[in-house]
Amino acid sequence: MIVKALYIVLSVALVTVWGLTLTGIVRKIVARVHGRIGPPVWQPFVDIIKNNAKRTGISHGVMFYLGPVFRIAGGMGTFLFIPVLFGSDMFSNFSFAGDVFLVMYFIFFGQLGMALGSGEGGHPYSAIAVARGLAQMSAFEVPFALSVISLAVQYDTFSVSSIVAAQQGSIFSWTMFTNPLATIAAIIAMLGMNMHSPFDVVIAPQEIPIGPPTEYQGSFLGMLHTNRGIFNGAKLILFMNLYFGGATTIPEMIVKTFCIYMISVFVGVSFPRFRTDQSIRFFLGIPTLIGVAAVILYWL
Amino acid sequence: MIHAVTATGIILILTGLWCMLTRKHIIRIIIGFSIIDTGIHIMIVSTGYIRNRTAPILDHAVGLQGAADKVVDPVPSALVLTAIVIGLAVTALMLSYAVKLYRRKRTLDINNYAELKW
Amino acid sequence: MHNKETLPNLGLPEHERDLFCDARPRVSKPLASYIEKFLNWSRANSLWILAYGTGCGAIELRPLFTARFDISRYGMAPRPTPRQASLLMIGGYLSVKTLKRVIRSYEQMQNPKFVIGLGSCTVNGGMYWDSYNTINRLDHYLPVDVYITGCMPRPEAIIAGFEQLKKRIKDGRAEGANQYAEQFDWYKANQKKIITDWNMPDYNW
Amino acid sequence: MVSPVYLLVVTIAAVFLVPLADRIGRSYGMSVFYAAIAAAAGLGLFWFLSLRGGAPAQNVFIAGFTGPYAIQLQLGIAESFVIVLVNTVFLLASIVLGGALIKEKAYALTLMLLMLTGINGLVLSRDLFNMFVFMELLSISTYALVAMPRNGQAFSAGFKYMIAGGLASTFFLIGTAFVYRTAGTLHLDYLLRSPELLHGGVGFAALFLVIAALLIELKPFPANGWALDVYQAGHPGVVSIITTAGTGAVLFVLYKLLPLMSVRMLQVLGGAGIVTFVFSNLVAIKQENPGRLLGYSSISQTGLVIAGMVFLRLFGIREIAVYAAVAGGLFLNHLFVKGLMFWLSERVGPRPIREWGVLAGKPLLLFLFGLAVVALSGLPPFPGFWAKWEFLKLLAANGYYPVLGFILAGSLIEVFYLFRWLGYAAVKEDHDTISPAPAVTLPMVAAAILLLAASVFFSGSLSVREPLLRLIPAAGILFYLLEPLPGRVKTVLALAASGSAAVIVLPGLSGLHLVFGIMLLGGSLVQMIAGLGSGGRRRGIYPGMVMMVYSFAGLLVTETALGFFFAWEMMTLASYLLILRGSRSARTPLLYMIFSTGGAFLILAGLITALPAGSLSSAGLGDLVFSGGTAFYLIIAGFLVKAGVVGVHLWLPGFYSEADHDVSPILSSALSKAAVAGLFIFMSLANGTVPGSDMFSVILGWIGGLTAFFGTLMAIYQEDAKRLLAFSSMGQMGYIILAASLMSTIGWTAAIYIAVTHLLFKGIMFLSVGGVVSRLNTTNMYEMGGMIKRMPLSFMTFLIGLIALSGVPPLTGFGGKWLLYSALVGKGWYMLTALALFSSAVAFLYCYRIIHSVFLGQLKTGFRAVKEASVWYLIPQFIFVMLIMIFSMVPRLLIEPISAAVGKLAGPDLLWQGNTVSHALGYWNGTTVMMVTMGVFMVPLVWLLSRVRSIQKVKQFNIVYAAERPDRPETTHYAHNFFAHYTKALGFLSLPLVRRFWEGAGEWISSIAAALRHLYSGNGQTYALQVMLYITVLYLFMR
Repeated sequence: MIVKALYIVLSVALVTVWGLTLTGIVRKIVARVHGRIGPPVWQPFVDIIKNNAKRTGISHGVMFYLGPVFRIAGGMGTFLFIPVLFGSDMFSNFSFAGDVFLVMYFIFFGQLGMALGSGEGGHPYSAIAVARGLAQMSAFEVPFALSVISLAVQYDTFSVSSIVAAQQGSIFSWTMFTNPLATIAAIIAMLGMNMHSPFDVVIAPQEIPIGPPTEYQGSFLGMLHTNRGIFNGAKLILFMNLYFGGATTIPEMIVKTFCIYMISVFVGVSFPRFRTDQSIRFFLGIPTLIGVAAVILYWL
Repeated sequence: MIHAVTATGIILILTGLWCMLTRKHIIRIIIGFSIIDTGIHIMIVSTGYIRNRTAPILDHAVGLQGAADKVVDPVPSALVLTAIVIGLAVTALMLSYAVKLYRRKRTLDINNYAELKW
Repeated sequence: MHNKETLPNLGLPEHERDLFCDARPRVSKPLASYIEKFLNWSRANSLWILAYGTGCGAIELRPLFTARFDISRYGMAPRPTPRQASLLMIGGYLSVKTLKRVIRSYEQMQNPKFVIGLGSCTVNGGMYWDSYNTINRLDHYLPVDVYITGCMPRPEAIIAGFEQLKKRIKDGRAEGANQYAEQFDWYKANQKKIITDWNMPDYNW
Repeated sequence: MVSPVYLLVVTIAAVFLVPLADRIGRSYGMSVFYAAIAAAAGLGLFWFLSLRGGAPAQNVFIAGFTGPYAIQLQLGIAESFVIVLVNTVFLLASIVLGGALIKEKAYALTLMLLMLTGINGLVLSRDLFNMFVFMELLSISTYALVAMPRNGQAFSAGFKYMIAGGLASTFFLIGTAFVYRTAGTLHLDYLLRSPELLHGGVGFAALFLVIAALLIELKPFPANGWALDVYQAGHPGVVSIITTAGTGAVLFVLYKLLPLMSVRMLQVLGGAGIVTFVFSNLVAIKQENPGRLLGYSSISQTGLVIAGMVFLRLFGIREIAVYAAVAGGLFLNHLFVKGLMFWLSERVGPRPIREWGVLAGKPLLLFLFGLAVVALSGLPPFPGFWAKWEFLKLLAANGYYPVLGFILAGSLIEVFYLFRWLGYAAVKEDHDTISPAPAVTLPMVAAAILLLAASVFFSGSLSVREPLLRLIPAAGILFYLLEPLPGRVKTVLALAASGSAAVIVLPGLSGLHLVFGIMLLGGSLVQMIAGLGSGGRRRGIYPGMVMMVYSFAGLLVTETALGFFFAWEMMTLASYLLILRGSRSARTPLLYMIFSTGGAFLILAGLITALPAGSLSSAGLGDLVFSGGTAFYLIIAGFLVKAGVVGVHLWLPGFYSEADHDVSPILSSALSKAAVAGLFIFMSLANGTVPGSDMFSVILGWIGGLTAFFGTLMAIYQEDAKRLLAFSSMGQMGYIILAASLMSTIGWTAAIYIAVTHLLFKGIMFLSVGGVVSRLNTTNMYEMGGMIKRMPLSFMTFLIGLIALSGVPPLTGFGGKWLLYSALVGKGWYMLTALALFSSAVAFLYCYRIIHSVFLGQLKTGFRAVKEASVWYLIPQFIFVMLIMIFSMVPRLLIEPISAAVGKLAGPDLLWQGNTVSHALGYWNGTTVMMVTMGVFMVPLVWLLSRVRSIQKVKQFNIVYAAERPDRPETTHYAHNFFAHYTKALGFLSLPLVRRFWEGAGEWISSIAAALRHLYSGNGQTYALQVMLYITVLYLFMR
């Protein structure tokens, strides 16, 4: 029991550090693409410390107060139901508590809490951003769901660990190669999930300042930034497990998640922003068809 | 002879019907109805007629003995008597309706009494 | 304690007073010195800017984010909401109208918060000093940490100003927020002298 | 026993006595008049009782001859039955007419008495010519009485009536003459002994003319325009006699002649009855005048009675009891109801039906009117219901399915216009009043009581075994009588009544029945507590409410098909009453009634088709035969209509949202489960016996999936909080149906699991929103906002409900989703899985929309002082919240009993390992998930709490607003047209195509009706022509 608790702390610490570092790295890379020097890699950590070091704060009410708590609980929870390393007892987390559907739905836990918290803030932009985010989410959920269904058909299981187990052996037994259509659909969905350009209308800073967290500051914001590390890490690990053969060692995990994240970053720096209705139609178009094709292919 | 009477009855009925269905004047419609009535009466009487027999009235000419062999079937005659009475009542009622209608609108054209419809 | 005191919010009509918080700003004492030193380091290296760019000085802020000057290497970044920003940049002259917005934005930032006045106009009104509508001296209304003079100051000068500010922060001298809270009544009186149609609460939380 | 002759003697003697007595004084004349009618009714009752007691039938020969030459009167059980009914209604109608008669001369009284003599004579006499005489007596007195209002309309109507009636008597007389000519006798008994006498050419023509004349007297469609004018123009009292007693007598004559008719004749006659029934109802749709509308309805009912007895004869049935059950039941129903309604129209006066809102302020009259409408529509517990069931059952047993279909279609139209009328009366408040008139009200009450007594009688004779079923209407009436009590007292009484029903019923149930019993009864019971939160009288809620709860109990307890259908119809009726009480418009209750009745008719058709051959009324549900398939599909289709699947969901949003705020939760959470219960009961009954069930599964699955999707999609566009929740219920019903269609262990477990959790969270959400709405008096979400500040407890419960609804772990909702997806993928329905996933993602949109618009965001200026919702609204919510938390902590407590109740079906079972539930594909440990969630929630919370001292609580306008201050809360709250971008992207999916379709269908039917009624040109001559043509066509068909 205590050992497990220790493992969990270790595991969460790992993903937090790696997630935030990854953000730092990406910022650096983006800066270099722009021809800038960019912030130091550890900048996300400094930001978090700075935010928590604010001496005052404001709160609009209980739900506003709890919003970031929900958010980070959602991030940590999502992470804790995903096995991080294949075959590692230390990093298996609580993956025995549920399968891929649990993870898919737990993702919503934090988003819902955040949406509620920012809603109590009373700022119209928060609500507008949430409306955009939810609409976009409902759309990219379709190709992702189809892709997961295709995997369930392919591997005959919903269990993330079993899906990882089935991809062991050679690089060619990764889902990426055995079920490329599902992988493509999921990756496109991931672009939406990560809210990078072209799907960043939710937090469009010039239009609806920063979106849902408009009213958040200080420790609240610090918590949200911490979560960004955890949650990003969790999502990347999930994708790694489902499509890229999982990982058996921490370096392997780091390399793979980095590569996966880079897809999102590349697309992000290359494309301008979609309007909400455009992204809805986009996700329900070609990506959905790819997802359907992936399901049908394994169905037949 | 019987057939002729029956035929007369039927012709009267048809005439009456034609009159009822084509004339617009209420009084004529009532007359048409009367004609039908008469036709029916004639027809009914004809159905009870037996050749060479007399009317089913038990008077001196017939006598009580063997009356059944001398008179025509009495039932239709009885029916006709009743029917005539009823026909009279109906005709009278119709005419009084006609009077009432005329007093209201000063017209007896049936087309003018179609305010209730659909 | 004067923290518990409430502000009268006389500028608001009766029925609107309940819509705004009426607490006074508070002085938040720094923590023990070694912790505060570390925290001040983080504050200095993560300056998030709320740029108030209605003056002509704003034009000189844009280059800061470009490859040539790139202030992101100092951990600085623009922030669209005052709630999350720690540095308010006043981009030039202020009129009666814009002063009101600046005050509101400043008060909505959280302690510790810093103000940089950009250009001569914030110092003494600059070339508009005798206009009926211009504010001549910013630090009568807000506690200014650093003035960057010039008309306009070049981006290099602005970066120098940032360095100055960081130094002040690290030295623990950038306590403008506490100063504002301590001398709140003085600042408020000055502000209200200029802004006659005061329709905000006395302190915009 | 008194000789039947006295029946005629009494009235004829009175004909002479009345003018004499009238000379002495008006009141003496009236006294003699009423005494004679009462004596006639009394005689009828006396005979009926003694004949039922086993006395032999009476035959009386007048004028000293024996048959066939004498005038013979026969009084058997059938005659006495008709006599007692007809005379009673005549008596009641004369009381209604009292006010009008007292102003007339004594002739009017004698005319009335002559009319009664004619009626009684028609019933009693056994030979054709006497029938003619009595018919003429009846007709002539009627012709004269029609003119009683003494206005132009009455005169012209009377004249048209005379033309048509004269033609009818003409044909009757000709026919009689030819019968005599061919058969040599007019006596029925002799004719019946050798019916072949009439089978030759002339004989046939003779019989045809007699029957055609009778049919014309019964006003068949379309040769009945004259009758409608009479109904519209005559005094309602007189008209009520024509349509009840007069028609009854003629119908009885037809009944006496039935054995003479050939099969062909019977078929055509039955067809004519059905045509009359369907088309008269159809034409009635466009009618605004109450008298004429009642006329159409009377005519249609007459057509149904004709069809009833003719088809019975056609099926070779000879037992009088069956005729009494079918034709007698239909006729009795028609008799009292139509009497009641005509008298009521006298009471309301010359107002078009749209202005019948004057009744809304008169509980007794409204009750009587409601009773009449319900009885006339063939709903239980009235005789019409039992009679229709028997009739339709016989039709099905003999393979007359098209006839069955026509009758159901006609009945549906009937339900439409009757309930539309009831809606006008109940919902539209009118400031006019109507003066009290006990002379009219008392006969109506008497008719209602007699109708109810007859209902008891009929329900008993049809052997409903379960005594509980009888309690359903009884409870409704009891609570109607308790209406004057204060609302809270009634709530407590209703809770006690429903609670005792639950206590009695639940222990006797097992398996699925028990699960649904707990859901329906327990769910309603808990939510009824909210009723204590509203003050005032709360008129009209509790009769419906208690009846509904008892119907739930009845549905689950009953073991017979009839009992099930009875309880189902009672449930429909009860819920209709509830929505009628709460709704703002007449449209919603009407839509609900139409669709519910349509669904119920599908179930009815299915049930009677599935009845085993030669079964009794008490055929058990277990005896039903589903091997044909059709019956099963019909029943399922019926339940789907009731569940509100996409395509037939038109009634749903209004129904779930417009009732009172403490009633809507019950309708939406509990009542909706009744359809699910029905679905499951019949699917388990038929499991494995229905051919082609794979295809059926797939179709049902897609229906469910699309319902889930479209329900959810429409929910996100709603501006009205309760409508949003209503559409959300539609979506959830879609999931349930989808899961049920899987026909596997996990699928059914999922379906019932979702049903249970939906009951819980939708109860919470509706109650919470109900509490808010009851404080704010608006349901528009954009007018709300910031309620979390004023109603924190309501917000808390709502939030729990919302998390459970959205399916986010760790609350119960996730279990439902997990089971559903597991079952779907296990079955190989991948596209449906994706559709369900998409729907549940879209569900987040409306979830957020409602909680934000109502509880979060800006508090509006006008609502700054509202209080937390009533504690009585909160108690049931907290009970449900506790259940949700328990089931979330230990899902096993919920899943295991459900899967035990579901039993073994196709597909893999669920396996348990501690708190981990698993199947072939996946696994889930709800308890661990809950623990982990709480753990990860606590850590950041503790950190934030440590910083709480530095945080200033601010007010709603302390927001970043582009450096400005917000102007007003109304302009700052983002709530209206929340998902504009979704409309832009996917708006084409939510075009109101279904509504357009149904409105188009309605428009078409209405146009047909409008076109058809132009047949009734108003010209007496045209009517005569129609009569002639009708007879000609009838002849061509019968030949």
